[in-house]
Amino acid sequence: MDMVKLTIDGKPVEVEKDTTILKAAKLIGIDIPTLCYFQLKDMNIENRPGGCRICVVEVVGRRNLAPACSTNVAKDMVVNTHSIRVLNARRTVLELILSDHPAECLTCAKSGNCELQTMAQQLGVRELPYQGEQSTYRKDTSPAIIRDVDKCILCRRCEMMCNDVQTVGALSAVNRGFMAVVAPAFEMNLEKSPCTYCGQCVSVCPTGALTEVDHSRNVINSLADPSKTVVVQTAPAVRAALGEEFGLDPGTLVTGKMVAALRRLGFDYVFDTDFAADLTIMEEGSELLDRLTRYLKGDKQVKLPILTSCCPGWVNFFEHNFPELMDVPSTAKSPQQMFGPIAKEYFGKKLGIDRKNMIVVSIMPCLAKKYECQRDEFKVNGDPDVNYSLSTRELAHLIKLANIDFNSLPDEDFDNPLGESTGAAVIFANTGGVIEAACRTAYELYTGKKLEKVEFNELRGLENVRHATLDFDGLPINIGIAHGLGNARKLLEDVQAGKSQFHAIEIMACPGGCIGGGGQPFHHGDSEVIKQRAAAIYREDAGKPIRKSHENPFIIKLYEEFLGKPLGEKSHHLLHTHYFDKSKGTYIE
Amino acid sequence: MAKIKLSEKKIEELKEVCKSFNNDKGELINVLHKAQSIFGYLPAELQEVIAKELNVSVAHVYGVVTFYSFFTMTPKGEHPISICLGTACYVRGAEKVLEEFKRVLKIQVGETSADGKFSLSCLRCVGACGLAPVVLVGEKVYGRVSPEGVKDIVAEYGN
Amino acid sequence: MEKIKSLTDLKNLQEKLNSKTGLSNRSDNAGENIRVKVAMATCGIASGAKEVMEVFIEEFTKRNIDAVVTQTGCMGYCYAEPTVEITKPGNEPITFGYVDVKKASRIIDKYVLNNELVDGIIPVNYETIDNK
Amino acid sequence: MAKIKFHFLVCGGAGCQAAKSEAILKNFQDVIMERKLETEIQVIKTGCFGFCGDGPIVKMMPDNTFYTKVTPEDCAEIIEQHIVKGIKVSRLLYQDSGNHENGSGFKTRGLHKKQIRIALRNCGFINPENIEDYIARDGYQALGKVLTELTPEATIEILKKSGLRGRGGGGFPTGLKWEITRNVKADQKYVVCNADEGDPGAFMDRSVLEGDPHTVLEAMAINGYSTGADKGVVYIRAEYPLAIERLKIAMKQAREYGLLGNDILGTGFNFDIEIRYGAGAFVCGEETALIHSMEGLRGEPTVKPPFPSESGFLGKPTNVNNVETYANIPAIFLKGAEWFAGIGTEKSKGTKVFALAGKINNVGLIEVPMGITLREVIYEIGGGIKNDRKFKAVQTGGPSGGMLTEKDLDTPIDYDNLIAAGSMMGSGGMIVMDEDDCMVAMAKFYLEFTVEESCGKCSPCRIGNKRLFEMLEKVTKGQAIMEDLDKLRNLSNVIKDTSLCGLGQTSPNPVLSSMDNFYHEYLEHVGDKKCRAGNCKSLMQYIILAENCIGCTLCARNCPVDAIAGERKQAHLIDQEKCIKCGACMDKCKFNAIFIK
Repeated sequence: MDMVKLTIDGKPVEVEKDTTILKAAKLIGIDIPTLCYFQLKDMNIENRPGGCRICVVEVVGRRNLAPACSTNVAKDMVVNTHSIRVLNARRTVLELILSDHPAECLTCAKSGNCELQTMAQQLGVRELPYQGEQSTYRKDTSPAIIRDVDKCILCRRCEMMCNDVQTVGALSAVNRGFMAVVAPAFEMNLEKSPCTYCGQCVSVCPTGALTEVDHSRNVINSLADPSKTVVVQTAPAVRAALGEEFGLDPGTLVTGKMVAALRRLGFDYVFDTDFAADLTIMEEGSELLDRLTRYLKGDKQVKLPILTSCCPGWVNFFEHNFPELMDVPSTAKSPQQMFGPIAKEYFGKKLGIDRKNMIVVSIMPCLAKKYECQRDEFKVNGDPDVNYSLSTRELAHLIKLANIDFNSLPDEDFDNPLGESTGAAVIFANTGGVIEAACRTAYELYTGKKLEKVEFNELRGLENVRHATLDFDGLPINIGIAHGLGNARKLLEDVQAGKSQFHAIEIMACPGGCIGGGGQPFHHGDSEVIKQRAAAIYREDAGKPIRKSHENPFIIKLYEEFLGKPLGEKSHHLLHTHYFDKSKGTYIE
Repeated sequence: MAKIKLSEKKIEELKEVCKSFNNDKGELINVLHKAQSIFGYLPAELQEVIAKELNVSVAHVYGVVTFYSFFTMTPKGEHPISICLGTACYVRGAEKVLEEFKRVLKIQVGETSADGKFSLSCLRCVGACGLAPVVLVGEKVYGRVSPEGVKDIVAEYGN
Repeated sequence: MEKIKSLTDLKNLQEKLNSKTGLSNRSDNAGENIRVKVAMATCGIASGAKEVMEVFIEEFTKRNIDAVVTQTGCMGYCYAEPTVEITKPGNEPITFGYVDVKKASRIIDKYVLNNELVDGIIPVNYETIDNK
Repeated sequence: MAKIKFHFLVCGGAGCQAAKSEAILKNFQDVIMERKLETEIQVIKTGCFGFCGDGPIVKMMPDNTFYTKVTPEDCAEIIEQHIVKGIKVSRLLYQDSGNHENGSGFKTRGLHKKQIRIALRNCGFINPENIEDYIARDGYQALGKVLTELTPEATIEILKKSGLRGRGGGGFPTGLKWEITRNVKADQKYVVCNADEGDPGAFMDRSVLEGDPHTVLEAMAINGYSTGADKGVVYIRAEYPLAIERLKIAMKQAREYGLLGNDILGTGFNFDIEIRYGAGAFVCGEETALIHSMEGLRGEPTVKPPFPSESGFLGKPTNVNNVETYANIPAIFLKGAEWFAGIGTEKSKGTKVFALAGKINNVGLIEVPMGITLREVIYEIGGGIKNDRKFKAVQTGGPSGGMLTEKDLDTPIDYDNLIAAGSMMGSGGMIVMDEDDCMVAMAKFYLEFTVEESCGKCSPCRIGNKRLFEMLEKVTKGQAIMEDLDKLRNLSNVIKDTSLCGLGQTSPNPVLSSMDNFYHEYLEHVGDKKCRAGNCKSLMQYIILAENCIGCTLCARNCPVDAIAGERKQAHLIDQEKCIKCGACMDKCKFNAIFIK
């Protein structure tokens, strides 16, 4: 390895030759401020347009200032990161950015989480000497995401996420110069675009230009309405991240406190999406087994691989991009949407509550869920199975609004019957988790043998595309896993070309799976946060007394009392869905 | 955005254009040039077809179209008038000529007259600095244009 | 056209082009003919060089004058476009500026036929690489 | 009809006219009439000889005698001596001072010339649509020589020795650039010709492509051979239809003649060229932006390194040179590196083509040796300032450059001197300004251009230039305060210091340069609310001088906004609120009753 010696702020440092000044400085405790630069190290995601120019530093002998994020070190380089020249330039550049940014901090959804705000504080901007015209654009509200691009600072992170990482292509830099901005084609609404609502653009936006649609007010109103029974379900990934909003370390599990908080917020029943995840395994796992068995018997009609369908961003993605593969994914609804009808048609009916009087709220790490619960096929006479989907961030906001001191809450348990879940359901939050959970059940159902070691370590990890071959008692089962839609596209293209060797493929739209979802607390590019959440999820699984979905006693009871058998008629009606070709969609009417 | 509804024939023609560039997305700008020369402008529909043929996102195509000043999404007038605002023309009074065109045609830069006859745009240097200030009507170049001469130029095209 | 297959071929072709028979087909040296070159770069054309060139061709045909009329690039005298360079056998080339359609006829009358100069001659104001 | 025996060619260039050439013409005519020589002598008014320092000039034909500094009083003597007696008037004879000895190899006809044409050597000589014209003038001989006699390394060595620097603006040594590309190992390399001439007021590249397209093709092939590329791309402005047309014809002919394609001249060297079109983005003059544009993307620049020579078009090593740079190259190989290096100054070799425009008599394309002074360019070649106004400044380098003033008139023009003077060579636009041009308005003009052409990728350029423009607008409207001038300077410096690419790094130059040279004009705009050039409309008023106004009503009738009121035969008055300062009234007034305050 070629090493290079240089000096930064008078301190000598020796680094590998292709290191940037930014990274070299970090090694010796010098944090050069950045704005457009963004990195999720463990997912190979990097945004380095060199555009904001906040990270400029002085390199002795160089004519102009150098952007630390995209300038490599060189032998005997002498770098100064805080000379008068640098400080003046850096502050002036920030003043310029602020001069084209609405001064709406007090009412901005991103206030407190805004990287631009933090930067202004950090650099001590106290007035704006350069003022003038501000670029303004139309506001755009979609079912999940709000674009207020007046606040866009053109860091291009969202564009990178949408195109390079997710290959969705909903956003692009458009126009030029002062009017340049990131937008969908023809600057139309996001709703007209192939946007999947994965929310990754929101999760990386440094400002309030991209935010989620906020449903917390609707939820507050429902809770205040005595005629409504309000039921809440919490997705597995939420419990591993919610604590971050209250200053707890990433990876702190707050399941019990979360339940307690929800109860104090006034929800009538605090249930768990994990229950529905177990249910998903029953249906999806059975479908896998069914297709597999038929395939092994030589049925040429059967479609393999089977693709998971719990992720609404992913569903949107293949509806837009791979309409010809619509019969390949499992028809099983996502856990959120399985929960809805079970709550309203089973639990509600048992209690004698009319579905109109039951409000189902979901707490999700996800923004696509906001869209998913509004899909027409998930409504009965206009009444949605799931009324509102809140993000982890919105829940934290609700808790704060209700004056609840989260950290001092006692741990409480979910309500029954829809609160009971297994370890298999918990790991739905991580990439590889759904397929692992499915395999735990499928193995036992297929082989009739007890699975001694429930952890399939070969399915875990953060590599973009993973594959493993599992031994189902002599039958090799090929599993493919992708997280991030760009990675999914690669697997899909193989399926399309008939080259796929897999029996089953799990796909999650977000990096890391739901733990890295668009509705989670902002990780600000720290992939360690995502790793800690993943670890917490596996800890939660390990601590569960039951770790296979088919062993969940309430699931067994649900089938006995209500559903009959997996893939049965009732299941088909309530728990399965179909897909729509959205590739023909056009921006213009 | 209203749909103009391209005829099947036009769409086929457009697809042929894309094909002639091997549907290579690297040729996007060449394709757009060709498309604009055929259709006169680049309406949204057309960009959607091109995006599909070249297998790129529509947003990408739009991003490229809006980056380059040569590309336009609005139909130009029957006689597009361009005033050169290059430096040589500027110092020889091109601004006054532009003002006069705006006054005579009662349109702003980037607009098309109500009867669709004239549209007004500015450009930077056609390289005929010796004739500054220079005005183009369609492909025809008018040199040494004075504000007084503006009316005559417009009159040539029957207005 | 047969492809040029070697440097020798290229040199032979050049020699041929510069020989007497070659010259008659060339625009930069007309040999025995009167030769007219019209500067037809963008600014020339914009100033009416095309029309001027047509006049020369028409008039020469009409009056049965043996002459070669060709286009060439920018001569650099943008202020005096259209510009036309005329070479009569045995004479230095002369460049006329501000040549409009009327003046083109006058140049034929006066200079081409009678060796009289007309106003608007542009003196060559540059040096170029020696052509051998 | 008697044949004319003598022609007197009297310089009628605007520069000489100022120096009494009209009177000379008249005197000649008078003497000729007097002596009844009108059938033998014809007096002709000519264009500029490009030697105005010695003007007015009279050339006697057919004997090619040059008389310099001729006065009207000399006319009789010239006719008496030269024509009647056949003796030349020795005191007026042109003397070559020998100060500008350009070495051998130049055609000199009569007067010593200020211009030397290397890049433009064939422009205006050959038919650009006929490859044989080019071949007859040594076309493709340089390529032949390189392919048969020189290794790629030796080729680059010659180019390095010639001292040729990039003519696109930056002035990077061309040979060195080639060498860097050559030294990168790759399975595929490209050479690119940057013909996206976007500097408003520059048209040398267009002229070369329209007048001599083969020279560019030949040079690109030489470039391909020495860097190891077999593909070339010309990136050309779509706004240049004629240049594109001629380039296409040239490419077709070169292929037919086997001078592009496989096994060129039987040497086994393969090279072909394709065209990609620009679409109206000045920033695409920047190499990385140009390459993105060639790839079908938005023409946004990226941070260098990596340089295109390492990773360029389609990720492959790419050598980008501009048209004028290429146009010099065949000549260098034909005449040798030493010959080329013998022209110009110590660090800037050869010639530079300038598009001379603005308030100058001889607007045109000129090619001058490096080291020539601005004074020579303006007053000799350019024939001086139009309408005999007072010279104020020359803008070089376009939106990236700066103003050169009176004090720079005798500075030899080369890359380094221009930078030292606060401007730059740029691509070769040279705009002459006179006392009627407001320097603040000029800076604003360039900033308006930059704002329009900024790609928007980096914040200092995207927002900073907009703010600069807005502040300049305040100055020209008389709304600025003194503090704004300090802000202008700080902001300019920060934009230069922090912008991503060359566009932003140079865009404040017109502001800084005009502030350095014409700070008093800024002060006047801000402090006195005055524009001395009478250029800034907001700062001027049209006033009717009551004692001169006879009340003819002509002005009132011509006012487009009815801002002039007054009874017939009474002094009129302009309503300053309504007045749009179009100047129509002043143009119409026959009694000098309207003036600008």
